[in-house]
Amino acid sequence: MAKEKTAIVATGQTHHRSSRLDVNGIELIHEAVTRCLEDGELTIDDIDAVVIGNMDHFEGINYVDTWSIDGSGAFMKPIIKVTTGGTTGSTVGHCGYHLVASGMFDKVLAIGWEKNSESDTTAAITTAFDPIWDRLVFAGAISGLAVEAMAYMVKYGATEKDAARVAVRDRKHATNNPYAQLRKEVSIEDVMNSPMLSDPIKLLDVCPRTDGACAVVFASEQYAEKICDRPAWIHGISAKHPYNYLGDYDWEDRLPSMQMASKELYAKAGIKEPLKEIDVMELYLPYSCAGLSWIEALGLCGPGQAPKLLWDGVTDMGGELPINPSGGVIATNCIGATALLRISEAAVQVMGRGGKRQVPDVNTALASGFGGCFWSDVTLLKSTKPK
Amino acid sequence: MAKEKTAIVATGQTHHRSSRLDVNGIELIHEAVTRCLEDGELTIDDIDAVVIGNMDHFEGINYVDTWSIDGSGAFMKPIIKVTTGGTTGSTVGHCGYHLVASGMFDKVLAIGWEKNSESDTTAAITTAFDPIWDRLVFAGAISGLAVEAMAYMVKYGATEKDAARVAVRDRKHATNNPYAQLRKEVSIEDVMNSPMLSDPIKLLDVCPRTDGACAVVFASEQYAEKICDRPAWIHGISAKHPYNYLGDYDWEDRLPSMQMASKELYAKAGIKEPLKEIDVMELYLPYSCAGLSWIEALGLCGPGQAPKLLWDGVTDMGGELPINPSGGVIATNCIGATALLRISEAAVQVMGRGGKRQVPDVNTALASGFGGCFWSDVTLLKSTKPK
Amino acid sequence: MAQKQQDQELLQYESRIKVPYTWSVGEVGSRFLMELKENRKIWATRCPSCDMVFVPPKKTCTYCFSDIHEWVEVKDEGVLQTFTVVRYETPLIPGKPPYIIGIIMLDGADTGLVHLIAGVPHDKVKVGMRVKAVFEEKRKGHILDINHFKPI
Amino acid sequence: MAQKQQDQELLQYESRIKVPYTWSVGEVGSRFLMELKENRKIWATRCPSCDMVFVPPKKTCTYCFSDIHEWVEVKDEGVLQTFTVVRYETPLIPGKPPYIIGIIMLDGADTGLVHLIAGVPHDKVKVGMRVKAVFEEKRKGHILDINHFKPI
Ligand SMILES: [Zn+2]
Ligand SMILES: [Zn+2]
Repeated sequence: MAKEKTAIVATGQTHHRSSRLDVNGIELIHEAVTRCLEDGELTIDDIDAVVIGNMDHFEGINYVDTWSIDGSGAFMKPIIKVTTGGTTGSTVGHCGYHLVASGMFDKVLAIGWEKNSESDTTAAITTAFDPIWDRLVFAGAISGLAVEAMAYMVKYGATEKDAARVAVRDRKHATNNPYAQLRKEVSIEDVMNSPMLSDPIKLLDVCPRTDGACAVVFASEQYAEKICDRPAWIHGISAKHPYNYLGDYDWEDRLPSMQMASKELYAKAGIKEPLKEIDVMELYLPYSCAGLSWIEALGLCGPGQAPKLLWDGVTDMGGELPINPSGGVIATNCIGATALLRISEAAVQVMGRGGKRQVPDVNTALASGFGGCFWSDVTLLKSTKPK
Repeated sequence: MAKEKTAIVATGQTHHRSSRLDVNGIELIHEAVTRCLEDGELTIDDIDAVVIGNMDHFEGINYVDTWSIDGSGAFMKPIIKVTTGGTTGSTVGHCGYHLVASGMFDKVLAIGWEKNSESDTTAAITTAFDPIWDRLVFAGAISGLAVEAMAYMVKYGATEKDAARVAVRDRKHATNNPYAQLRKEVSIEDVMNSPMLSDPIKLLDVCPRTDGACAVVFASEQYAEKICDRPAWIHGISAKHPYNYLGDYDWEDRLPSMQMASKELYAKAGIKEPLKEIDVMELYLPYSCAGLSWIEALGLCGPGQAPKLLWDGVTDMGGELPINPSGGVIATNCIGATALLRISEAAVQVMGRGGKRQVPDVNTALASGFGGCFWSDVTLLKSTKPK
Repeated sequence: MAQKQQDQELLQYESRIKVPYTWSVGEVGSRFLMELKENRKIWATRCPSCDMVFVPPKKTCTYCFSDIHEWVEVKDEGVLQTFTVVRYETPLIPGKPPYIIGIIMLDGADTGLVHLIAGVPHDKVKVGMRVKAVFEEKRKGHILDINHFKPI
Repeated sequence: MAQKQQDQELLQYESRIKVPYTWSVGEVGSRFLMELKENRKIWATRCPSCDMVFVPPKKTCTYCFSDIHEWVEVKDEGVLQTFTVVRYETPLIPGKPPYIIGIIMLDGADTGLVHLIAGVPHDKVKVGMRVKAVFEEKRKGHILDINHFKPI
């Protein structure tokens, strides 16, 4: 399916905040787009097509693609809107990639955004459950995540403290990221003492609500190196959305969709030992316990071994495989942008443009997206061109 | 952009009704998909990828792509959901076309559907207007269309009776279509005597609300003729969505987006005299007056000359260029399916599978989509393979 | 709610999605609305590249993607480009039908404004007639601080 | 609502989108809900090809796209696969927090059922415990005709 070698050549993002009253959604998008074009020394005339995404019911806007053209610059350009819930940002990224890799366009602008301050996120998320069966009982995202954490902890004996270690890492990393919303270190005790929301998830275990946007330019081989001296080449993507109802999920296993997606991705990219071969990961971890079971799903260690990896500092800045140098989702969660930010931040690491959050010598980076009913999307980026 | 020659090789639709309480949305979709697969003597295993669309706020379902897999058969297949308002069905069709024409997939199932009985369409449509500026004043689709009809009638001296002639034609044609929702002939007097909704639009001038679905299979050259003995080859598409706010529209002209789209399409396909060269049209005419000004935009006649064309019977069955043999949108309007039905019905005409609604000897057919803020999509299909 | 089909009840599940929203108007839109409120004036922005005057104001030009910084006042009167008399009822609109919706091109503007037309019998409204804004006495920074436009 | 930024008021427009919905349950789902209502029984459908037993019932198999016609009764008790004690408040859920949400694999079913767990102190709920449906006295053909599941 991928005919053209494709790379990310420019990225841009807003300074993320809980509420940006000074701009409407269109103007927020414009900030990320402008920064992205500046990063690539491009103008809007260089862009052949645009893909945009958010969770449109969060803002109650139903024609986001056309509604946002003053922000995206897409007036009379080909534009497509995609929305897949939490995975929206990775779907946007994968769509942008496909639009170039298929040979349709040479330079595609991919935009993810959310203005979470504009609605009650819990009310809006609840409408994503099936109205007859699941919506009456489940409300919002947290309880759906909590049941997964509970199943993992019971099966593998992981503790709330182990999970807290993930929150401590991500929140510490966020202090290096000038764009992050929450930039305050917390201790294990702080996390443990924060209010319980839905057992075993506490307030400091979970992501905030954010106003923010992210933009990325994908370019074909013909243009990539002209625009960027060290492009982040896409070496593979995989998207697995195997569930629909919570009742269909396999509680005995650790994020099967991520196991399927990463296995497929590693096979495509020839990766045998992800912990050794990948230099940095930007993972969509909406709550701390995901930072345990999901990295097992990614094959970084065996079942139940993630807590040790965490406590050993393997995933910290300076460790063997730093995870979320940006601070991740627990620090910033403008939902439709969140998974695109993972791809964007992975690209920033490959390009070497990470500033204080840069991991040294990144050649290979992995980004993930998460959403809906335990779905996973993954993207692998490298500094070298695919064969 | 189009590398692979692409054809429609199978179509299917539900029997459309105002309310289908015996099925939920997923099961409704399943009916159209099953009929489409049967039409092409295909199984779901033959399908490489799926594109689906509806106006998701009409049903309050936010993950239509995954939610509907039991209906679409897309479990673990590549699937994308697209939504662009009234044009959703043509966007679905164009997306399905691009997925084959780009070389990404060989056989793509495109699905449009709506269960309009599940919500208050006017309330839901209103949320498609910008919340700060337009939503407070405009409500629903009818008043937005009425202002366009008013401007055309005033400028060109067309009358409500001229418009009624369009409704009479489409409602008569619908009696030939076993799938149509409204299959009852009406007279000019019936239309003129029906209640005024929003000057100059009366009840019998406008489309109903419908529960229904439509499915189409697009196939590459390698497969098309194996699946279908007379495939409907796509010779060109064009989508023009130039407006966003009603205030930006050019009331002095007749549907500029359709003028732009058809001009581009005719240039691609080498069509000089559309009235002579095209054998049948399936047009998204949501209200009768559109059947006047929009066929002028399509270049069938000069400004203000459409009423004469209508009264002369040129667009009736048996006329030089029959429009809407299916009965069109005024007879059936399952919104997310509506514009895909136009493409599907155009394909049916090219394939010669129209039964009582078949126009003899169709080699060239045009389908249109309409939506949002006076947007137009067009698709040209022929019985001959593109060069 | 249930409907019988042969011997099978067909259920419908009735509900109502209620989601509260607080849309950010943003700096540019807020300035426009505050001018309505405080000064009964209608301000627009003008694109430095293509000279388009936008009402409501835009921060970026739709047509050339230029940043817009210049504000210009437009008149509170203009030409009625088109209209309709809405005669159907919907719970979403302030006021009972029949009422008139119009598109007004204000003097000095390049984009039309969607608003209500009143103070005139329904059969006297004409495309091309001049209309003028009628402001609310109590204004709150809202597009409906203009109650309607009336013919002049 | 307004917030001051330097000398500029920043407005927000507050509203609420209320759209009424009537979702069709369909023949298959209606039969399931009517069995809850009339007979306090939980029925499922079984795929003829892959033998999966679906609760709630499906008309088509997710996994192999087969049409499903066979109905089988499953037990009103089963195993609690996982759960959480919800402690945050939201207007959308019946009942005040804290309350327990669980996923129950009913005996005879192959898919879990999302439902409420009650009749047990919060610190006594355990993954793997057996639970049984407690039906409402007045039932209306609704998933909440089962009030909750209680440990047995
Ligand atoms: Zn300009
Ligand atoms: Zn099966």
